[in-house]
Amino acid sequence: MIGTWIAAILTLCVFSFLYKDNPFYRFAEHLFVGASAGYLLAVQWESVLIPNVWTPLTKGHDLVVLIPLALGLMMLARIWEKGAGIARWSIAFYVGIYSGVAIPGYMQAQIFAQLADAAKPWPAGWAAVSSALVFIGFLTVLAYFFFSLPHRGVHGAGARVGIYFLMVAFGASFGYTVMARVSLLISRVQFLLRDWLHVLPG
Amino acid sequence: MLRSGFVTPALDTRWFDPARWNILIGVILFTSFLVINLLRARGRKELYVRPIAGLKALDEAIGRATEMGRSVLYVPGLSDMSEVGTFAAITILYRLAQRVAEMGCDIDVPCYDPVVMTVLDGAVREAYSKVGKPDAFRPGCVHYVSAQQMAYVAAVNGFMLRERPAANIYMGSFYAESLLLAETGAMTGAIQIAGTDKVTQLPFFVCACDYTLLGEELYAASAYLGREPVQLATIIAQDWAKALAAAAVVAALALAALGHTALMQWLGVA
Amino acid sequence: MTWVRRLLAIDRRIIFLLVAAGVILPLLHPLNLPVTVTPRVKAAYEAIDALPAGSKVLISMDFEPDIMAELMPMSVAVIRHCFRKHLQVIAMTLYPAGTGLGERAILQAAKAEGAVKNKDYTWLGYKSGFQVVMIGIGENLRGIYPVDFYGTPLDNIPMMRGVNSYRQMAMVVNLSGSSATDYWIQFAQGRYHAPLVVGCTAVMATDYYPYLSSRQILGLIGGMKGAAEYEALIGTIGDARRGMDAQSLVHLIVVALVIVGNGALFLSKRAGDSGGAATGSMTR
Amino acid sequence: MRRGPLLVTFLSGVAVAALYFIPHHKAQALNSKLLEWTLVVYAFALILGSLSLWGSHMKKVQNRAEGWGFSLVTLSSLVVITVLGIWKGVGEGTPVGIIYDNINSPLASTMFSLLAFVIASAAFRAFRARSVEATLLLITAIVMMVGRVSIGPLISPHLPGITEWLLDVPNLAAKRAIALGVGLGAVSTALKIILGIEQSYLGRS
Repeated sequence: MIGTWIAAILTLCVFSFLYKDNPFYRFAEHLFVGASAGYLLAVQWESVLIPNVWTPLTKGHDLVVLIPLALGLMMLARIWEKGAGIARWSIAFYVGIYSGVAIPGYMQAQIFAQLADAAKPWPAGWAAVSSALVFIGFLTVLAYFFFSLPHRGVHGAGARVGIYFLMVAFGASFGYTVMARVSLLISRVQFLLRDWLHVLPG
Repeated sequence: MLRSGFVTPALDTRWFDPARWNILIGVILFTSFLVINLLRARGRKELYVRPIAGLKALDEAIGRATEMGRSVLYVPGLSDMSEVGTFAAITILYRLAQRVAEMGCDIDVPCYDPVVMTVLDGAVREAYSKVGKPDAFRPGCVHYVSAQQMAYVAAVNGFMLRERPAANIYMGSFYAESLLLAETGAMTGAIQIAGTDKVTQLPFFVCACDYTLLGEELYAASAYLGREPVQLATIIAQDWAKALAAAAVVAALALAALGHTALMQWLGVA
Repeated sequence: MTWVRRLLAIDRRIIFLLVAAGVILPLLHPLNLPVTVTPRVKAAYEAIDALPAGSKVLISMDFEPDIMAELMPMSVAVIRHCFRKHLQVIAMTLYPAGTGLGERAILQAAKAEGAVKNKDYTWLGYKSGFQVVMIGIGENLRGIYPVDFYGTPLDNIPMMRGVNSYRQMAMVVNLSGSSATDYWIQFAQGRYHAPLVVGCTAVMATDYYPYLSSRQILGLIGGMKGAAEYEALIGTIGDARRGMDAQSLVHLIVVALVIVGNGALFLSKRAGDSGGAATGSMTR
Repeated sequence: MRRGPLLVTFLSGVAVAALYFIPHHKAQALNSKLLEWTLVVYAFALILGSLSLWGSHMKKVQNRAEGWGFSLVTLSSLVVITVLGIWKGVGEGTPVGIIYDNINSPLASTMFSLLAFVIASAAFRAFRARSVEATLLLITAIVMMVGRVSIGPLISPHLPGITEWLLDVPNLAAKRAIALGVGLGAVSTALKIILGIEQSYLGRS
């Protein structure tokens, strides 16, 4: 019960932000920053530092773990002014790994998967009109994104049509999203009315 | 009909996955485009790239902040290094911070990811010393806020309403919180410029911000701001790749219409 | 024309009050409007419905409390459907904050369908690492999850015997509100070719249409409306369907506001006022 | 002082990119091992971040800067939950688990629910027929909003079909072109970093 009261009061503190910035919102904000930072530290301790570093080192005597441990400590060295030079090595490793993951990853999921789908044969009949429109939209929006060509002449016209496709796409996405946002508010109101004030059925 | 299961040898000992030929060729092609354009850029002073409204507005925004004696807020996105949009946010801030240092106005960079915080702190220090003002750098202007999405947004929204920065700049990977940040910023009357590679968030930035960099424009931004021919060369390489991609789709469709579906298969195997 | 100019710049707080009323009133007095099932949700339902009894289904509930509104009723509906089909659910999450939610969804579904822990479902809980976990499950599940959430080694769980990668799973269902879905497509489906059904927030759904048309995913449940449709498909009245009435009202309020705004703009233009200088991106 | 780290970025980047193409089980084991190492580096970076958070709020308290009372709230909740979480764990039923369900979780979902309010005010402000593009955006959004709720089919049976078409055709076309551009931009950025053309991430101490 106390938990529900605490949650309900914090919920109202956050809603007060809609009226204007006030001490209640400011309290909820600072509590949230501290609590989430603490929670994430504890989660990292329990799900990374212990299973991936402490246990293999002490129980498994797995010396390979010293490498990530060293990289981690080098990152931590940044606390001291002169430590930044040392931390640069683990940043270089971290950035290198994820750049390496990104190149084939984006090439497959963002580029080739989309190209393969764009190159699919068009179905017969009326659906072909839609496929043709998708094809035209695809090329004209691409035309808009060319950097080394000015938006003039045929290319300019193509880019203009591309902007229209973009606007329709954004309008569709925006309109489609209203529902998702409203559902978040619905569940908060359900919490206040059902779990806290008990005025809702079920 | 759902396939009952997929048989791969218990321990795979192949040194190359033939199904990934097209990805490998794609990477090799793109790298060659990049290298060719880098060599072409060596001698040339100026390379033409079309103007992007949002990037011109960045200078206005910093100028306005300096006149009003208020700070610039830079939000580097809510993701870690596994999203390349975060790399773009880093490279953009490095060049933006040089302008801020020249103009002498203040900048605040609340960070979501702790690794990004350490990187950005170093990048902003580098920017300040590059324009010859290392002591103007305010330690703590780049600071970690929270790696929890909504705790981060709560803190940044509170900051916007209290400190009232003159310009809010959102660059990088954003998720559902984009509109909450941008609409709060709009309430304070700040000039707002956003850029994200996350397609789902573009509609909200377009509606709530004054200028928005769409998808790929985020990646082009750092080259635009730096104006170095070497950087602009990578954008031209991207244009070449886009032209090739469009041509490949047109060719695959044309060939498929004539009955040869080889190119289409080749694109699809992954 | 002062009332027109005042209309153009309504105080935000009046709009906020209208939205609040639009949500609270229908919850207190439900309207029970009909739910139409769309093809993508039906495809997801049929992909799961076609699985023979006893098949293993990996369900990854990668969402945190801030988006549980859409994904919690969706998770409960999908898991109840699996239990009804006597499928064995292996559940996990890639988010630390999703641990409590995932467990609550399973317990709620298990109570409703009479499913038993370790026989009908296994709750693996949270493991950090995103791609690392997905690749790990493809190579060696026990390397990532040596024990389940409650500390029981997988080998002691009857339904987990012999299950050590996607190869022993008939279906992967990813319910997520973030880029986790992209990685599930890239790794579980792309690299290990596991059949994949996706449930996500309404805002993300539009971006996964290309993956549905390229058959990278077999079905797509989008947002609370998708959850309401799934509830209708398995014949239950959950939070999703109760919420749909409030959705209809708020959507109409927003549409009315937009129409009023444009009406005022039209009148003020006719009265010669420029309606504010157009600066910046396309909508200004 | 930069040559070494640049080499590390190059080697680790090329290694992981190459491992994508090598299905050999030893290669894949190395690949997941490298990714696992980044988890450890992230954990230490989080410690560093939390110390910087602690430092900035502690300074505010010591100088009695404006709003230092609120900083005390952040400092105390940070310490209490970190210590309790490490000592007793964070799962369901642990003290931190209970705190999470009654503080972090409601705060997060309530912050999120604010989006329902701001999406209405943003729609009211942005959907103005000022130009051709803005009008297209406005009309599509209204059709989509009306078409997707239970009222939609009552207004016209074709409306849900139209909303589906809007998502299947113009939205798909534009999103596909943007995704392709983002893919190329991302690969280009990653390549620039691995090849050392872009070095801003190494910064200066």
